[in-house]
Amino acid sequence: MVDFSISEVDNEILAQLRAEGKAGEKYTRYYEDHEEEIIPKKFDEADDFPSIMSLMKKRSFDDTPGATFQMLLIMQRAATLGVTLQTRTGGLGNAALGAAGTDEQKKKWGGMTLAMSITEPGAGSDTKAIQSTARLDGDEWVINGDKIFVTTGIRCEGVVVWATVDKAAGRAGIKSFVVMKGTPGFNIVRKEKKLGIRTSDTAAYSFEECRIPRENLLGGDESVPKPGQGSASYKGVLKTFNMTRPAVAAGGVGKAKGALEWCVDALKDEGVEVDWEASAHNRTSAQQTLIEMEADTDAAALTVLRAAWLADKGQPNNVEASVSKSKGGDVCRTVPQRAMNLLGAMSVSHDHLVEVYLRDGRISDIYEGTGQIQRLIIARNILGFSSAELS
Amino acid sequence: MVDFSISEVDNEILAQLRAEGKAGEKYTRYYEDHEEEIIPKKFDEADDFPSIMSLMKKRSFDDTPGATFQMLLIMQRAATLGVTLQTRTGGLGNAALGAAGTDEQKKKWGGMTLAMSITEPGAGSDTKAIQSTARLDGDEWVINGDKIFVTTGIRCEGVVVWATVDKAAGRAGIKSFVVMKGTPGFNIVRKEKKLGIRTSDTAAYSFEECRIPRENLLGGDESVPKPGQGSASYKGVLKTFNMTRPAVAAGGVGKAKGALEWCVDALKDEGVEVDWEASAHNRTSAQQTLIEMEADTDAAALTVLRAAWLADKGQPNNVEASVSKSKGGDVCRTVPQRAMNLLGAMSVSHDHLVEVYLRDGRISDIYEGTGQIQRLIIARNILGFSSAELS
Amino acid sequence: MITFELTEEQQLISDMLTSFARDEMAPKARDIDEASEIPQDILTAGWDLGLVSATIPEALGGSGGERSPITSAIILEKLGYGCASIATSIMAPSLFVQPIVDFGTDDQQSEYLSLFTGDYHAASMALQEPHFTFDVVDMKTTAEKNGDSWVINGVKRLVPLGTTASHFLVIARTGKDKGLANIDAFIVPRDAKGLTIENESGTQGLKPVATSSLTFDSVEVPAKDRLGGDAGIDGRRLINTVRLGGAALALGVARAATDFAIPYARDRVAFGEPIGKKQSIAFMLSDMHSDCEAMRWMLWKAASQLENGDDATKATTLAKDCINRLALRVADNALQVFGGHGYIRELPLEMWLRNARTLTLLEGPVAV
Amino acid sequence: MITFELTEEQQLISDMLTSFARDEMAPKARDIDEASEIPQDILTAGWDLGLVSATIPEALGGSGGERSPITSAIILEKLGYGCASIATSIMAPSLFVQPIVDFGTDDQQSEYLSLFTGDYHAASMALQEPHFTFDVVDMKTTAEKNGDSWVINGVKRLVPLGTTASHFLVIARTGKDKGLANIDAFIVPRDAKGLTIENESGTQGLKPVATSSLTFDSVEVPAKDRLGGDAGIDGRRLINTVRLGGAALALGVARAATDFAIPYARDRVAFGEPIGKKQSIAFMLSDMHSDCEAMRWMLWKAASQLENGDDATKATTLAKDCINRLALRVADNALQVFGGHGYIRELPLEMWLRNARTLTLLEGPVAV
Repeated sequence: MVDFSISEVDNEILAQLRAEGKAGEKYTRYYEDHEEEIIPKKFDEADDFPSIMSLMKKRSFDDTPGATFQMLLIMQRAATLGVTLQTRTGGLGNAALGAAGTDEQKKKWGGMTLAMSITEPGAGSDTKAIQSTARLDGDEWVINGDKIFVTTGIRCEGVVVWATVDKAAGRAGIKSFVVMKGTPGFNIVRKEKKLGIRTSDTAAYSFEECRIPRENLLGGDESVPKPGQGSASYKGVLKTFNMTRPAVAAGGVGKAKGALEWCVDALKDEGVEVDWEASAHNRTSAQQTLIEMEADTDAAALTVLRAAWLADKGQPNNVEASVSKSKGGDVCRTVPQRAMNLLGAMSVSHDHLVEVYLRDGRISDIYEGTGQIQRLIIARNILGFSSAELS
Repeated sequence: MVDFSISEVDNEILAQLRAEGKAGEKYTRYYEDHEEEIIPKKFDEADDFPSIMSLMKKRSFDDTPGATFQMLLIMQRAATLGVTLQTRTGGLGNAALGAAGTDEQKKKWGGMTLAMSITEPGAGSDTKAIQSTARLDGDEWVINGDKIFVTTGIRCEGVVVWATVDKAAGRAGIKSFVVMKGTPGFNIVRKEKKLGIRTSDTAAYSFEECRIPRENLLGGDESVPKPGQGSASYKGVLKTFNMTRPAVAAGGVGKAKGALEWCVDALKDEGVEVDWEASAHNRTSAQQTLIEMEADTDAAALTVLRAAWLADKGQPNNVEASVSKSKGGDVCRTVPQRAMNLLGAMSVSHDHLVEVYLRDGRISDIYEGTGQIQRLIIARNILGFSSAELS
Repeated sequence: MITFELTEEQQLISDMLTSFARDEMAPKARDIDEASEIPQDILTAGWDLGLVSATIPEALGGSGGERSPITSAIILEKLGYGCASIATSIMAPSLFVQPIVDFGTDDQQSEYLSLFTGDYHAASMALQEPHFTFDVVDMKTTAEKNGDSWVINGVKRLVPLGTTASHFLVIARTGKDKGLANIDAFIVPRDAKGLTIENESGTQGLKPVATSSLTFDSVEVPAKDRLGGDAGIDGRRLINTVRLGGAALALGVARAATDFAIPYARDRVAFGEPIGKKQSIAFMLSDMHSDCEAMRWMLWKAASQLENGDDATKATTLAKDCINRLALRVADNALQVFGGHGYIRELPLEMWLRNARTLTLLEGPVAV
Repeated sequence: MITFELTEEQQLISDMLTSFARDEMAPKARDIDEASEIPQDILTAGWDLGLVSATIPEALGGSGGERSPITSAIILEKLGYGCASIATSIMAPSLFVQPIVDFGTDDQQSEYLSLFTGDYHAASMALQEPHFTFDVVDMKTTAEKNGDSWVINGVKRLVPLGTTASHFLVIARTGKDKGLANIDAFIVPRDAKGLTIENESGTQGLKPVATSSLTFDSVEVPAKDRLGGDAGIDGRRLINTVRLGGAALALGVARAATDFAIPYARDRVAFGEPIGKKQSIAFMLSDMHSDCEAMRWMLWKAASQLENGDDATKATTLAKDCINRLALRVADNALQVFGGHGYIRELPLEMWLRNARTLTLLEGPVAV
């Protein structure tokens, strides 16, 4: 039976996550101003909080299913602006390893932090335009090419790199390779300076005749399709997007939620509060705006939960993942903007953290595919057009 | 020196136009409900108003220039919902005759009401897809094809029809022909029933081997380009759009203005009024909405005036015409919608005319090129792309 | 726990009504709107689905089904998808029936509910008032206690099925305080003394559903006909069911418009290719689809709170705000996809725009 | 009569500043923002254009130009186009100078205006207050008459150039009534007794423009330094000039972002063709262009009412509402055109978003 209530234990977990995030806010402005620094793996305050894992064990079979609950966790964490008190191992590359790696590969690199490196200066959302190459030379792959926007690209221990083994094959020729930091020919070009998400280290790489063992091809040699076999592997990689898009959307929704909550609290202190029963004509403009902000944020959150819930049920969620990402991309922009509208000029001051929501949130309509890319995906699906027919 | 004030005499003219429009509102609901009827050429109330022409003579050289002032007149008239008390001769085809006709043609047909017939079932905004043909057979043109959305297509005395004389020539092959009502082979298929603008008669035509004199080619034989001469004539026709787009935009802006005024008056009666000095946090949601509606409407109106003013100055206004049409298309939809939001459920009742603004206004984002077409034109111009490059 | 899972029964009803909406309602919708009249056969066919009597106790001749706002939301979305005017004609009696199921005393249930377990029977709710700034928390219609009766004064407008309803549930204020908690409802027969019923002039949307104005000039209602008896009602719950009812219909209209626009955009050729291959059209359709999804979950979230017995006032306000904005936008953009053809009363686009516009302004005209 | 015609002089200024913005300001804007510091040479070059001293009477060393809000609007749009932070540093003194030109007594003019006719000289206005719901019609800072002086109490925040300004025009309430008509302005030197000036922590946009908080603890101001003397000022007019000043800068930022995005969309290839050939991007750019046009005419309309000596409060409110919404949207969409590249602090997109966001919330930081 359709339900949107949250169990006591889940509420407890979410409350702790919020408390942890709030505790980290004392460091936020510092790292805003010191982007060149990498935050410590652990802050002292981390000891005040039991591990989320231990709390998760209390969850029962009757609770909100796993992927769906994960979305709530991401939203809740993103709704605060605190730095991470204790960094856990793992990056986006670890997800790819988990999804596409052989058992041996998982054992070998599973404990490390792996970044994911796809984007190139000439290929953003257009992954089939990837120019980086990998050629097999004896028992080694030789990687060449430039990569940008590598999340956790500075502090990771290795990276999963997309490169083509056969340009003529298009998407089918694109493979993933694991490259360890320190491998000769693997250069970190720079750490990017960004509008927001400044505790997330973003790197630009260049690979120059970078040689890695043949076994570092993710999925092993099996993943290279025989002629005429199609691009099963590439689709496998794309398939992981079905959870990453909702996850990134959840991050954007979380920023919207956080900005809204910040705004609600600050206005309450100055006597402005929504009366949920008041007649529309008796509401102030600010009260009405708060209602619209909450409705938009809630709606986006529900599309995220829907996409994840379908995954929990083992049902296809490709369209729903893009719906959630497009809605999340909308609210991560509009809601922090509107929060600042309601808070006026003081909201731009560094005395307050609310302005960070706008800057941090803005990324959610860009990475993992812009809102434009999501709308293309949705439209292709509902119209029955291929990516060649509608581009 | 930049100025937006209106002289006394212009205000007088506008006030009369408004009064005339308001006087016609007593008939509005009747014709909403009796779309099959054509309104009389003259209502009794018409005698209460001197002709606008006589008032226009009082205008001086220092007044707002002609085309610009025309836009104000259109907006003011459209802001009321009254039926036209006295129908003046002339339709869209008369504008084409004025722009492209020979002196002889102007003399012959200038006093008649001519409709303009461009659109076909398979060609809306895409005029180069026109399928209607005209072939020269001795001293006669023979027209064949189906036409829809012919404004004043029922009560007009003749029509300017677009047809191609040479399909291979594309746009260059498209010519305009004057066809008189009653010509054998010229059939009125039906009078359309529409969402709004119900006193405007919209017809569907079919031409079956319809023979007209050779002299009925608009612009005369000269208008048919010699091979390799380009499509000067087609461009000439398109050029007339530079005033029709702002004019149609002005109609849409007028509907937005009218809906806003209706709403402001009705709410004032119930004690709701904008205090222009109140702090943003002290405004009700309705007051803030009224401000946004007026800002949007004013902004759209100014883009219309800008486009017309450039024409008055003899300067190119192709982009500005589309800017005004896209802005006018926005407000003709959103402002009546928002007016009804503020007025609540009673606004849907036929007791009131305000709901007509939404229905009448809606057409302004469709005809003379949808908002989408306007954005294409603007984008092509600012990006420097041809219509083939950006379509 | 968070789940979007329908019960087996809900899935069955959903499938059945999907077919009914597509095969029986939608093909007639355009003509019905133009004629401003609903043929008896479709009304009978819809009524015979037993939706109104589903939650009436078996003892009173109903089906004794569980009262589920989620199920109602699903039903109303589907019916709105088929034709909002037919849906309103079939389901407006729910404005009378569901509150009696929810709040009625045993006597009220046995006296009134059995009216709806046989052939089509019209009843309605009188809620809207004549002023533009009307809001249900701030009504002008009052009911004052006078001995063993209540005396109602005021004017109600836009009462759906007002021309045929045998009874009205009249919403009035019994105290001085504003707010949903202070709302009361009274069962009033159409021949009550002091009640004047007049046909109205028509409405922009839901055109075939005739509405009436009801003027209450000291209409006396016996105490037994105050809904819920001495206990009265949960005003918030009543209004939330009404608000979500209209929202569910509006969602159905938006989804119908979207589903109609998609194949058109796929097939209609302009400038040498299907218009759906233009990003401007494709993105519009994409947003329409996303909006429909978002609206449905917001509706379900509020309905599930009603279902769980919680105060759903906030969730209902949010769902209504969301649906009021998005359903109108979706219907308006669907028309735009069709350009001039959407403006002509041959295709249903302009009807959907009027219906969406109307449903997003009304409280009601049905209840979940 | 309605005309969009610039005077010959306005056209000359416009052309000159177009070059200055493009050649001198824009190339330095990104580095200046990153360094949070404005090099003296660009400040000197900008100051030497003589914009602040243009309307100061010749007798006081100024250029004696006519006071024209339209001309100011043109100047500020162009400067905002080049770099809003440099523009603010050059023009924030106008917050002090223009009100004295508009409302100052002869004594006030001769005492203070000549400060601005030589080398760069900073002065500013203290308007904003610490609370979020601050609005100028509802200020907390008060000035009370005490014998031959006024005594000011209150806190002002986000005062531009507060670190270097020699004087502040302090906006305060002298009566109990709300509303723009009841606003007064006082000329206060930075070393006034009871005035505490503190550096602030920074702002999201206009980063290189240092702001200060000013705490007034019974600061005594001689009666002669109440702007306009006994007559006081036209508070509406003062605030309208300040509001339109910020709006003009924001428009400049939006236009700069638009003009930067257009060639990028024309040249940047993705999925095999320039992204500008995608309707989604092309339509975004089209709307950005249209919005810039609309904003400019709304700005000019309000400014022309000031020019004509009319009460421009309504037109200013409308222009501000329009520009607050559209300038932010334009800057935000310009960033979107660049995707991830727009998010990196190498291109100016993210800077324009922050500047647009900040300018559309401030009153000021310049005056037309």
